[in-house]
Amino acid sequence: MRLLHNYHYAAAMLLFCLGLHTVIVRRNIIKKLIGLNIMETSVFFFYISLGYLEGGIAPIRTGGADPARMVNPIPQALILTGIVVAVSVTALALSMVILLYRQYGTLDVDRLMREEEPEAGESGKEG
Amino acid sequence: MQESTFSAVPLVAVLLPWVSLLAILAFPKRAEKLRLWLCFLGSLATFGVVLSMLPGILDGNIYTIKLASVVENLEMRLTVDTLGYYFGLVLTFLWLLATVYSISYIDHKHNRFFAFMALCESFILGCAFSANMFTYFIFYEMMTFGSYPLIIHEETTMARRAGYKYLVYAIAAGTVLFFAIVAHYFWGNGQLGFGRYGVLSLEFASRAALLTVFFTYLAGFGVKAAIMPLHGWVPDAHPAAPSPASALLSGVILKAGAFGIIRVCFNVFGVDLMRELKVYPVVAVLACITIVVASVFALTQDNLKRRLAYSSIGQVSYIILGLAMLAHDGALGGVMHLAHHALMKGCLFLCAGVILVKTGKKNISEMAGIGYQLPITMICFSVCALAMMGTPPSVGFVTKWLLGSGSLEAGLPVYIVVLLASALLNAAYFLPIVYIAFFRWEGDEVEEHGERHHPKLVFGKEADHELVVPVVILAALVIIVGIWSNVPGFPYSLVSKVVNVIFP
Amino acid sequence: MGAWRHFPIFMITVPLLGAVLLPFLGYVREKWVPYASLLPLGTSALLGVLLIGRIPSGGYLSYHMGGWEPPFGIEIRLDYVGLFLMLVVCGITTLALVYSRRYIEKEVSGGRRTAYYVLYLLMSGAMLGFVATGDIFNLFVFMEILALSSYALVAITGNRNAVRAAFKYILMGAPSSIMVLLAIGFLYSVTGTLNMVDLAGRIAESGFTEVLIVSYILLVVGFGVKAALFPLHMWLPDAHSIAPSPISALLSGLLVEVCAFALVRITLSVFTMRASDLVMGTADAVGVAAAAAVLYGGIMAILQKDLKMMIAYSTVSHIGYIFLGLTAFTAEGLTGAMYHMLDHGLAKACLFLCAGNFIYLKGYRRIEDLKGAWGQMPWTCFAFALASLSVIGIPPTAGFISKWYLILGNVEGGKWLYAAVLLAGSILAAVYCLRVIYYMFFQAGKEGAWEEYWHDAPPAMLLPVWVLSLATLFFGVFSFLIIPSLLKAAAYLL
Amino acid sequence: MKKVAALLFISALAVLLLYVVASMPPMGDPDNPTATHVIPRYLERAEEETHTVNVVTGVILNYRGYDTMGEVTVIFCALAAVLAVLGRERRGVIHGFVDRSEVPASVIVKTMVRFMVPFIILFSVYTILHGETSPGGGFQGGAVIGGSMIIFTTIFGLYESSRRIPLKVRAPLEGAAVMGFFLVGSLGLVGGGNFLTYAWPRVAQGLHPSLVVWLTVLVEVGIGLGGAMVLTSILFAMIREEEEIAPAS
Repeated sequence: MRLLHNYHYAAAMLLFCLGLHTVIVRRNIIKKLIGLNIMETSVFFFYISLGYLEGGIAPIRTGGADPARMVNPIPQALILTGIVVAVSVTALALSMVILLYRQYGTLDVDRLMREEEPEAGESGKEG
Repeated sequence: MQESTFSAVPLVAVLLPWVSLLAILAFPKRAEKLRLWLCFLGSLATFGVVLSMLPGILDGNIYTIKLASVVENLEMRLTVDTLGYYFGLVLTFLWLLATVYSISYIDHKHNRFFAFMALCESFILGCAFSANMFTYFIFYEMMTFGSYPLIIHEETTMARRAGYKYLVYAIAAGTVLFFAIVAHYFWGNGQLGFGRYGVLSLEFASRAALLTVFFTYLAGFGVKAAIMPLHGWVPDAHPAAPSPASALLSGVILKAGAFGIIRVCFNVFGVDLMRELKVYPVVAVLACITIVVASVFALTQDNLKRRLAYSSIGQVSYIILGLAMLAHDGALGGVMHLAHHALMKGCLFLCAGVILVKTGKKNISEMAGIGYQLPITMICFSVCALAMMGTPPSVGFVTKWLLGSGSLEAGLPVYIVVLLASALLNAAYFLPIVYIAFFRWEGDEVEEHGERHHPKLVFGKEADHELVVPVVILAALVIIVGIWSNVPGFPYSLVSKVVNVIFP
Repeated sequence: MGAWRHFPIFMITVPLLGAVLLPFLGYVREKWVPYASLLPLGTSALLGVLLIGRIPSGGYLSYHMGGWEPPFGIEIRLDYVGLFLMLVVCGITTLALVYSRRYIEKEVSGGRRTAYYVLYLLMSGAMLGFVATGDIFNLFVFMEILALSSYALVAITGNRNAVRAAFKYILMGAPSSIMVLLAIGFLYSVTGTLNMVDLAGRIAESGFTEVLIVSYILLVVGFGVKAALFPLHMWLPDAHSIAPSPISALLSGLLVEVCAFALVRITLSVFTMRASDLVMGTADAVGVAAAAAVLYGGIMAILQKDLKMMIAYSTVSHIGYIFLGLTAFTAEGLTGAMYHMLDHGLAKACLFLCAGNFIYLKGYRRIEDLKGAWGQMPWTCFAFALASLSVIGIPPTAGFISKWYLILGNVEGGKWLYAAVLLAGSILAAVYCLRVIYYMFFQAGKEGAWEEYWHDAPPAMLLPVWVLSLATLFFGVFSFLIIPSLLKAAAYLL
Repeated sequence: MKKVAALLFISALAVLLLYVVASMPPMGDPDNPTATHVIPRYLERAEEETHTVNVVTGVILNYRGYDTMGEVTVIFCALAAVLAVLGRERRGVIHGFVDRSEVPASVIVKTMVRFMVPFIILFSVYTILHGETSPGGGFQGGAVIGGSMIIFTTIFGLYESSRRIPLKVRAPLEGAAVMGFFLVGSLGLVGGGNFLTYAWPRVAQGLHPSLVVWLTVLVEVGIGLGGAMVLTSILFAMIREEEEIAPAS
């Protein structure tokens, strides 16, 4: 059973779906962001698992470590970037949440989106 | 025919109308008369330049200039061959007269009207001088949009509605046409140019494919040429537009569609392929239906310009019918009718304009006795009306004669019946106008000094010279061209060269 | 090999560096920021222009970052098409930046103005990097810079509708980025490489068909959201209509295009060899979605009352055009798609900037308010009309040329239905564009809605508008400058 | 209804993804494409080519340095984006932090934090500087500094922490990472290589290994400082309240 052998990947995929589900279904925008982060984390997990090597060691060349036994450093390097991106998006999204809460007084996405727009001509002028 | 020679003259001709535009842009607010006469000069210069090519064209020269080439087969090129030159000459001449006429006729928003007049002239001249379908389509579409402001110039509700209808028809037609050209390009092995005997052949494409191309072309151009199920915009647009614009619509813009069909039949498909595909009966039937039905519709109209518009629908189909005969005389008659009809219908619409300006009357039933108020105009009107019926000696007669001869040549005398029916119907809707204008003045009796009498024949109450002179010129030409058609530059001298090549 | 070899990397990094340095200027002389921000973009544009002719239409320029040869290091791989798009990006961003100064002064409050220019430069640089890169992970990185800066730029006015639209955009954009990341992970897991050329070779040999298909689907969905392909377009109309107009111009005119381009590249140069059995099924679905987009976008645009909303829906429709050109899988179709990116970019940017002029001067957003606009703002109105003609595809504008090739490409690919859809799309475009033009030119405005005398936008706002609208005309008439090379390059890509 | 549809969609996606997982190469197998294609060269030659012992750092800063440059741009972009949305404190005006918690931080917590923060920062400096020989690097170090600032700010408030890292210190350093990359990258050009080349081909035999290491460390420091400052600024922007409090004089 390849699926059972690849249980890391399977777990990552399930986590991914869980995250997506949270993003889609939850109405609280903070929870949506949490879902987003779950999705991101699942992908990080997936990447790191990709680099795994049976009985591998850290890819640091000290004391004559055998390169053939080292785990793959590329996914680690990539996912560092991924994490930074995730943090950045989360920071931006959170700051928007702060602003939205100040302006609408709610975190419920349905109420947010249903909120009547002010007169169309006005919207460009504020700020 | 000789090889084509490079010449910048076609480009100059196409660009000259822009002089008018520049004049308008230069003094948008000041020096109104000067500005308008500059527009006239631009139009005159265009006509002059086109005329200057006449000797060369009669010698069989072909002038060509490449504007741009997208890829090898897809280029924008202006080429003046005899057929294109013929159309170009007709349109610049009519445009010249319409411009003169407009100077006095248009009473508001001169700038917009003259600017778009000039633009349209440039674009249609581009159509006439196009070397291939690609170029033709480009100018054709620009012309479509350029003529919109002319139609809605009055800005009445009726004009807006007519303009809207025009746009709907034109855009749909443009789309179909676009498709036709892509299909042509695809199945024609990338040959979009106008060949002397056609460029498409069954070698590269199946019968069904070529039929598709043909009928999409027909539908695309048919809207402008007002072939019957596609004519809907014409009767609305003509009455709504100012008279000089109606004259141009009828005399030139409808002809751009017809000219497109001529190009498709002669230079894209070629006569042999048309015979092989057996499409001509369909076209002929459509044309016949249009001729008869449009004339019947014309009978029922009371609005003069609307009646003239229906008349135009029928008359343009003469051209199509002539082509569909696939016979020497038929083609000759059809193509010559392009000019003939432009002269006649141009004159008629300008007359209608004079009537509108002087008396404010639009409907025929109100026009009793108008022949006495506007004698010169109405005499010209009558001349053209008679010509429309095919009375000799006039251009209308030449057309009818040639078409009749062509139908005999094609072995289908049934066309003669159609032509005769059309002539009768023409008589039925034109003669009443003449009759009302000159012989029925009950409605307009005035009471003076205790007795009733009719307005006297008073000369000198005619409209401005700018209005009358074009009318008179056109009416005179209706006769002159009808009698001496072989004078260099007149239709026969040009068209016969083309047709003699195609039908040796 | 001369110094020009290094130009692409500087085209990308100079705007990014400029963005980093701009705040310093912001502290010292805030007034100079709008002018100074032109410098990096101008430099990029100049370098791009200098590159013209260096890249043969069948070849490419490969630049090895850090000197590491491709599968090991990151490669900038710039072919003719890529350079073409980079130039479009440079041109439009520069023009919209010129436009920005006056508009932003009015729309964005003081403290945020410097941030606006910083983000603007980041976005421009990211687009350039995004187009040029030859490494699929690097593509992701630049996509994220692009996405982040565009989220923030949509919200920059800080009013509640804007923030809400931006948040909606994030809620769709961020999961789509993650999908792309996941897809890259899948690709990496079965090929062990991230370089696009290397990937193409490895994919051709790889046996893991299921993984490849799913990663392709994920990529299509991921980039489809960013490019606003039909069922995934929900964020677009709000974001594009509420953002400040120069930003709308960039979003509509460039961002969706470069994302579509990324998908084009992934389809054609990553999944190349096995296009027939791997990609076709998905590509067919994309074709259907694109056809639906053309019609849906067009119809929705007709129904809109808000001018910018209408233009935004028109973008949805035109993205469909681009994808239909791609899914034809013919050189002509691809050429049409590429050329459409150019002319749609120019025309849409122009339309949005024109809409911005109306908002700037009169605060009018609704189409009805534009009745009689011609009397006061003739220059804006004329530019709008010209750009609309390109959107419709009337000759001789560039829109006509691209439509020509799109339809020809679909006809050659035997996709007659799509050709018909494209034609229908242009009819729809005619309806929604001509309505606005009709209002502007041929209807009388309400009493007091417009000044009696000409009072058009300031020159700095008219100049970009006119340059853009004349460019649509220019590239229509002089399409021969580009089309043959594009055709060759497209044939090479296929 | 919507929830059911979402659930169905997610389940379908899950099945699809699990199906893919089942057909993926087995995890941890040394014959996987991931373990055989590009990797061997990195693992075997990273030390001599990049002069970093930690291969991950070698990949991040050298082989795939361009990605990392994009990455630091992402952080900078995030900062610009957050500031664009929330706005930044004006120069010379320090913004008050209104402590809303019910229980004020006790003396023990305050003392502990005051005691710990220098050590945390010391540790982060170590992480940054040792990135090329052991696990760690600029990002990690920067994040740790950012974390220490979060702790400090939650306990002492914005006023205290923004006095310790005032705007005029933060602002120039926020772009340090991008500038560091650009600097090193351009130096590579001067040295005759491509952008981001550490070993300069134009100099005979390339640069001395220790110089390469110094360049690497320079970039790491840039990343660390830049990252730390960006995180701090984002934090300050987020917790800043609307009301502005004049500095206590």
